[in-house]
Amino acid sequence: MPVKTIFETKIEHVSILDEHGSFDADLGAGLIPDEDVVAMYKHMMVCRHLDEIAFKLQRSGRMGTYPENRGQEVPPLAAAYVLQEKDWMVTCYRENAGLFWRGLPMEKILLHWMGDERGNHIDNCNVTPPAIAIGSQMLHATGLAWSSKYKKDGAIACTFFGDGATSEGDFHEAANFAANLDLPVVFVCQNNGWAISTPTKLECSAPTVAQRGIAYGMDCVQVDGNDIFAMVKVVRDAVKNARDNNRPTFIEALTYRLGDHTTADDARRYRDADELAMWEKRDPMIRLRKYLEDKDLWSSAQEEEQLAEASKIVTTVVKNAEEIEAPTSNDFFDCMYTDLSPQLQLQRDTMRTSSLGQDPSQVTIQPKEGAVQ
Amino acid sequence: MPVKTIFETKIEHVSILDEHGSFDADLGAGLIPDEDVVAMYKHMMVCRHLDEIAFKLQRSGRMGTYPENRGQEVPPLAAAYVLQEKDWMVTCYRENAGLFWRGLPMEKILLHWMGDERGNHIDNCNVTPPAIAIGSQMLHATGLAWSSKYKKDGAIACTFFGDGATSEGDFHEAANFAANLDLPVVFVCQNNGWAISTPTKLECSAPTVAQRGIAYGMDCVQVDGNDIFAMVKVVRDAVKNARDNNRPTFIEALTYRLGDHTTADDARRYRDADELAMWEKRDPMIRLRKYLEDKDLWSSAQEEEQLAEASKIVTTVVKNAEEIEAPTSNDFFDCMYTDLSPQLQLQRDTMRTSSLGQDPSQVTIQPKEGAVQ
Amino acid sequence: MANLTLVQAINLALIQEMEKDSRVLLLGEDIGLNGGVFRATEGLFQRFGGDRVVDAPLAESGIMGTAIGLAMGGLRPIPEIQFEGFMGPAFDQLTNQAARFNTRTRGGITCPLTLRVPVGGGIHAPELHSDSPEAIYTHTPGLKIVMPSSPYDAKGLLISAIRDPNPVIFFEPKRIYRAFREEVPEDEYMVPIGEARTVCEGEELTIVSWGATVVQCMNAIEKSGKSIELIDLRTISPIDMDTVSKSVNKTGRCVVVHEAPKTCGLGAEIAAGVMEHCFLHLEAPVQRVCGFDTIMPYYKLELDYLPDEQRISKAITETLAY
Amino acid sequence: MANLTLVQAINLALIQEMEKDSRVLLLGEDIGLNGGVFRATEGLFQRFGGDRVVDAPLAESGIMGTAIGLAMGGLRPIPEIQFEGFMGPAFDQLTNQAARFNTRTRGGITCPLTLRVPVGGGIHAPELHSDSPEAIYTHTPGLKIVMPSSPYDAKGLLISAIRDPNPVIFFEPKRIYRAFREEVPEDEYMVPIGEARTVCEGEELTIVSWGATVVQCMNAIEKSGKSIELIDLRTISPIDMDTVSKSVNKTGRCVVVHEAPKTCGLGAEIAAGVMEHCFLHLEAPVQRVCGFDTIMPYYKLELDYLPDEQRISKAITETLAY
Ligand SMILES: Cc1ncc(C[n+]2csc(CCOP(=O)(O)OP(=O)(O)O)c2C)c(N)n1
Ligand SMILES: Cc1ncc(C[n+]2csc(CCOP(=O)(O)OP(=O)(O)O)c2C)c(N)n1
Ligand SMILES: [Mg+2]
Ligand SMILES: [Mg+2]
Repeated sequence: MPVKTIFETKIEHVSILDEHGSFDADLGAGLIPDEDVVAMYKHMMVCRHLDEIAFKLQRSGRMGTYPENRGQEVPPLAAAYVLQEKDWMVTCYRENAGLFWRGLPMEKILLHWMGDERGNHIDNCNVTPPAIAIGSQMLHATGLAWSSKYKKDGAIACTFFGDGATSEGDFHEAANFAANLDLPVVFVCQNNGWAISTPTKLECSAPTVAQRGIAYGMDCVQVDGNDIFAMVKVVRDAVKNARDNNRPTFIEALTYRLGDHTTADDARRYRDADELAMWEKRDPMIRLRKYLEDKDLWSSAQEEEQLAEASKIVTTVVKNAEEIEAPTSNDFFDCMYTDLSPQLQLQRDTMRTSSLGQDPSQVTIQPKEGAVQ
Repeated sequence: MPVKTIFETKIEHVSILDEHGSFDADLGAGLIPDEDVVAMYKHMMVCRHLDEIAFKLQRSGRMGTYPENRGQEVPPLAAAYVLQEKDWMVTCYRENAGLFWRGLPMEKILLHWMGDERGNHIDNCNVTPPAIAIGSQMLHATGLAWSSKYKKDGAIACTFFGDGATSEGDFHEAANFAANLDLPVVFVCQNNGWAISTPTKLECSAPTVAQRGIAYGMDCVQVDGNDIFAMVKVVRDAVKNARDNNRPTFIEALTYRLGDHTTADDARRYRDADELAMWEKRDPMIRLRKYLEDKDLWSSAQEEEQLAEASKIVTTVVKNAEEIEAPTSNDFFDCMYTDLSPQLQLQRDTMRTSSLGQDPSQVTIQPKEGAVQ
Repeated sequence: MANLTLVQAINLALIQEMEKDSRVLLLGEDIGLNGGVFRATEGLFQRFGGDRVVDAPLAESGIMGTAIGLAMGGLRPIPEIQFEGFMGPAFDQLTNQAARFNTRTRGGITCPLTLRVPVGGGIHAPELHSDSPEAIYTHTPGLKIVMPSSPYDAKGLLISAIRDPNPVIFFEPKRIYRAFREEVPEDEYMVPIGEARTVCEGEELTIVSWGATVVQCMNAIEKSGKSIELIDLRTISPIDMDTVSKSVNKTGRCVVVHEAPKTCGLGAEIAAGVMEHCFLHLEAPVQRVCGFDTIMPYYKLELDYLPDEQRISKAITETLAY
Repeated sequence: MANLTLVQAINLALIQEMEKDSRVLLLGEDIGLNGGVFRATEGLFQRFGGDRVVDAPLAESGIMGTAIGLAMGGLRPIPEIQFEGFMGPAFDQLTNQAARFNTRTRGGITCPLTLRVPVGGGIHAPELHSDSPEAIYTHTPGLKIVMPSSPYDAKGLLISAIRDPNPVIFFEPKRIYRAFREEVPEDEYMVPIGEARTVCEGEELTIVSWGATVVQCMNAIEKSGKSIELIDLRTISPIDMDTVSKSVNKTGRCVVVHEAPKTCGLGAEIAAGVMEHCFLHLEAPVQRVCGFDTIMPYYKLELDYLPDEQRISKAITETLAY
């Protein structure tokens, strides 16, 4: 046969709790224990409150540029919920809900955006600091997964990135390494419709972003990223595939950035009000609250109580972040290397780069005998 | 529906004149006029002879490292045959057969590998010099196609690269730009089974390399790259798609590197003799000669005649390449920029970087009055 | 004449060159409807349309590499990289491709493109938004590099860069995008690439700087009460050593000020060059006031890192006292 | 003791460190069955298996970026980039990621990895196989950089690099991979990072060099008949300015020799540093004998480009005569 089909594939979309609150029991029943759903909802409330406060801190000059997470709580939270402690979560900067679930102290994130590297010094929860260079972190996740496979410690890596990030060459290389070397990585693309002002179709004009993964022979799937049930399901499958088979999966989570790109951005310049309004109705918290209330797992009273609790938590977090002692310039010298070279020590101790300033004794050095002078 | 299929696709493989010499008339009849097939066969003979001689030149110390093209004549030749004069052909280093068909003087390629940039000074045939940095050239092709679209000159760009090159981030970015910006590019991957010692499955573990293109929503196809008919057909379709619709296509041409990676390589270290033997039987020239002879378009006498002709041509080419006057160091100064800065001019004229060497008058400069000395 | 900020002067130069030459087109992340994250391309999308002001996918190597192809195709592309910290992914295409085509093809293929990149610290930005990598590209033959320190020079240098048949990096010191205004002629004019500017003349010491730190140098000079000559390089590659060495041969003393780390920074080249050209006139070793040999810290400490008036003043005093 | 070439010494160091520390693994293009294009990893795949000697996909950023992940995961990866000309695609991961994790996380995440890269010209290779980019990485805080000029140093420096908890670039001067042999101890030993080696002592002039050009310098010194001190930096970052300046304070004259282009090369840093530390003892301006400010030409002209004995000799004579 001169023309024969040698490969066929398809992309599926998974949804369980849809934007109208209808719930698919076939897939969804028993997926997440009720108390966990409640716990996640409560957690999302705290995260969202922190997000609002962070925005205000920036606006009042108490913090630098901050990227709002609002609307994108579900994908990272679902992943954090599914992952084991030993696993790695390698994120970009809109995954607060997942990082906090894993135990990252909230003030770390505030400190980061307050221009303080101590926000990135993270103990014991196997997460990495915000990735400022878009696309850079997926390779680290692939390497971390590789290290686990090498050490046979059974851990996997789950990495998060935006739709825009899939345009970077590093995304391609990370996915290709993971697929070709059989590494346990879960790639989660948060397709939130935009990369700053650039719409997703300019980053990926294919019908789905999910099909990026076909290039590597990976399993790939698209999921409603505002649906905690669907998200948990697809991440669970992917994690299993990684842990049991050392195979990566590509997940496209459809979600939306309800705020501006960052506090330095004004999305009204490029984004239709209608689009925003439509997505506001799809807010993951609205449908989840409705679901819980319908099942009598949540009440207005609890909502108020949790709002108060969130406010209390966040107040403490902000206080901790703001009251940390000022960093000193020693910090950026001492942490360049694990050891300090004499040159760097001199710069640190004098806070000068000019040689006369560093070594005033030079002024009195005696010319060598016989020197031309 | 909680799980719905949102995208389906497949990869087809195209073959017309197979390795046993059987010809699919449905697809193949009338595809290429007989005299053109003969002309291409004759051209391949010349190219292959040049390749052999180049190898020998290297072995006898008359040329530097050289990458044999043997066995991979068909894909670039088919493309060059299909392309129009105004189109661009942006290649790697195993596309001699296509470049020569387009009119690139053969001595240019020899000069390049003889360590002489004049081999890269190319007039009037819209081809680029060998791309030494793997993966770098596809972006240039995308940019060239973009320039044509911008200028509305109706030209397209066809770019060639290996299976290994599809691992580079730049490949991804080139394909993604072409797809998202609707640019008339034809991407031809010569999958020759190896990237130096690395087998294709380590570069791309997906069932086909062709499916790389699915990531970008491009048309993609796999083709027998040792089959001139199938190659011409798929390139023709792709060129039409580019020219008429500004849409890129990804073509995976299955072929094989019959020689070592380059003259600096010894493929026996990593490649099975059996594999090589199998592919030697699939040599594109064997089946094409058989096809022509079966159709009475070619005879042993013509074969001999053309061998002699090839030898004559190549002898002249080698002579031209070897007899070119020696380059001078001025060349590498004068061509750094379109203009020559005073600093560079000084370096060029003195062939020194030491300031005393550049300006001996300094030795006699008089100290300024009152200087510390 | 209009009273413009540096970023407005850039915007004006872009408009005028686009009006004049249809081969000029822009590509970059968020430069279209959004007008660029610093608004340098504000209004251009509306004025010239999406074919000439092109929002690119988020891929710096792609931006650089396709710009090379556009230039090969006879156009005059102006790619933008959003912050200097994101030049990393474009490094290979910039240094191994754009910078090499002319010599690689012995003049057969040139790459007339102007890469615009905001550069430097001091704006309280996140990580990788405050670096000063100019020395790396100065060590790369085949590129020209400019960095204006004033609205007037910004317009004139950008026009020169766009018209130059070689690849030019146009670094835009983001700290002074809007720091002050200056009279800028409406008409087009060129500030020649390769010529430094003597900002003020003096007899006792020469300060060499460029970009945002020129402002700090001016302040330090004013406070010093000394007769100090300030040279703004404007062009970073090729360096105008003639102007620098003439000045130092006159003053006998020299301080170089830049934001980038000290080791292998441009200050080293200028110091070495001054020694070569002015050895017998030098009364003190050339002093370098620059970034420390550390990564630029996050913004809480960025002012500790950046050379400031105080550090410049000390170096002036010490060099004069030597 | 065995009489080894430089590449053999590297091979031996890799074997011994892999035997000793199971956290050490290698990744790179064609380093497995093929033993690397220069055979530096010959036999290692057979000896340690495909889990520890890993052929990577053809993607330098991928190699560098996954090596960072491996290091974060507690291993000691040794990535190889096949030629220095292909460091371009890895530039971002190397300079903006590997070099920055320690300071970015204030010591929370280190990147103990050793990047091996063949470097330099003189072997009649194709384009992009003959460059000397060390200054670019020296200008990048957060990396350590070494470059041996002898088999003995190669083994000792590589062992130090592998054991160093920071990211280290180990540049291998390919021109002298097999140029000569030297006695190399069987046992493991470390040559400390950060310490230059005084190859020979002298009173009249100091030559500073590193890598393959050290050999040319030795020849030129021998021919000169003068009393010249030769310093082989060995470590390029941090530079051992102490050893250099002690020597120049003694001799009063200095020549720096390197293959990379002159402008903003390491020679500039050394010249500037010498001026800072030895100003009153300097009897002549520091001279730089190095690559021209052009791209390294294709091999027909590479010997015109590379600093050779003759150019070094001239600089010696002129500096002594000054
Ligand atoms: C390498 C790099 N290029 C450019 C930027 C500037 N930038 C910051 S965020 C962003 C858009 C990211 O879009 P996406 O990946 O979709 O993530 P989102 O912000 O939508 O969550 C850009 C261009 C950057 N941070 N890093
Ligand atoms: C960026 C880069 N990395 C590494 C190399 C070294 N190298 C030269 S050819 C080659 C393999 C190329 O394989 P492929 O793309 O399949 O092309 P083929 O040689 O098989 O035609 C490698 C790794 C290079 N030239 N450029
Ligand atoms: Mg996005
Ligand atoms: Mg191949």
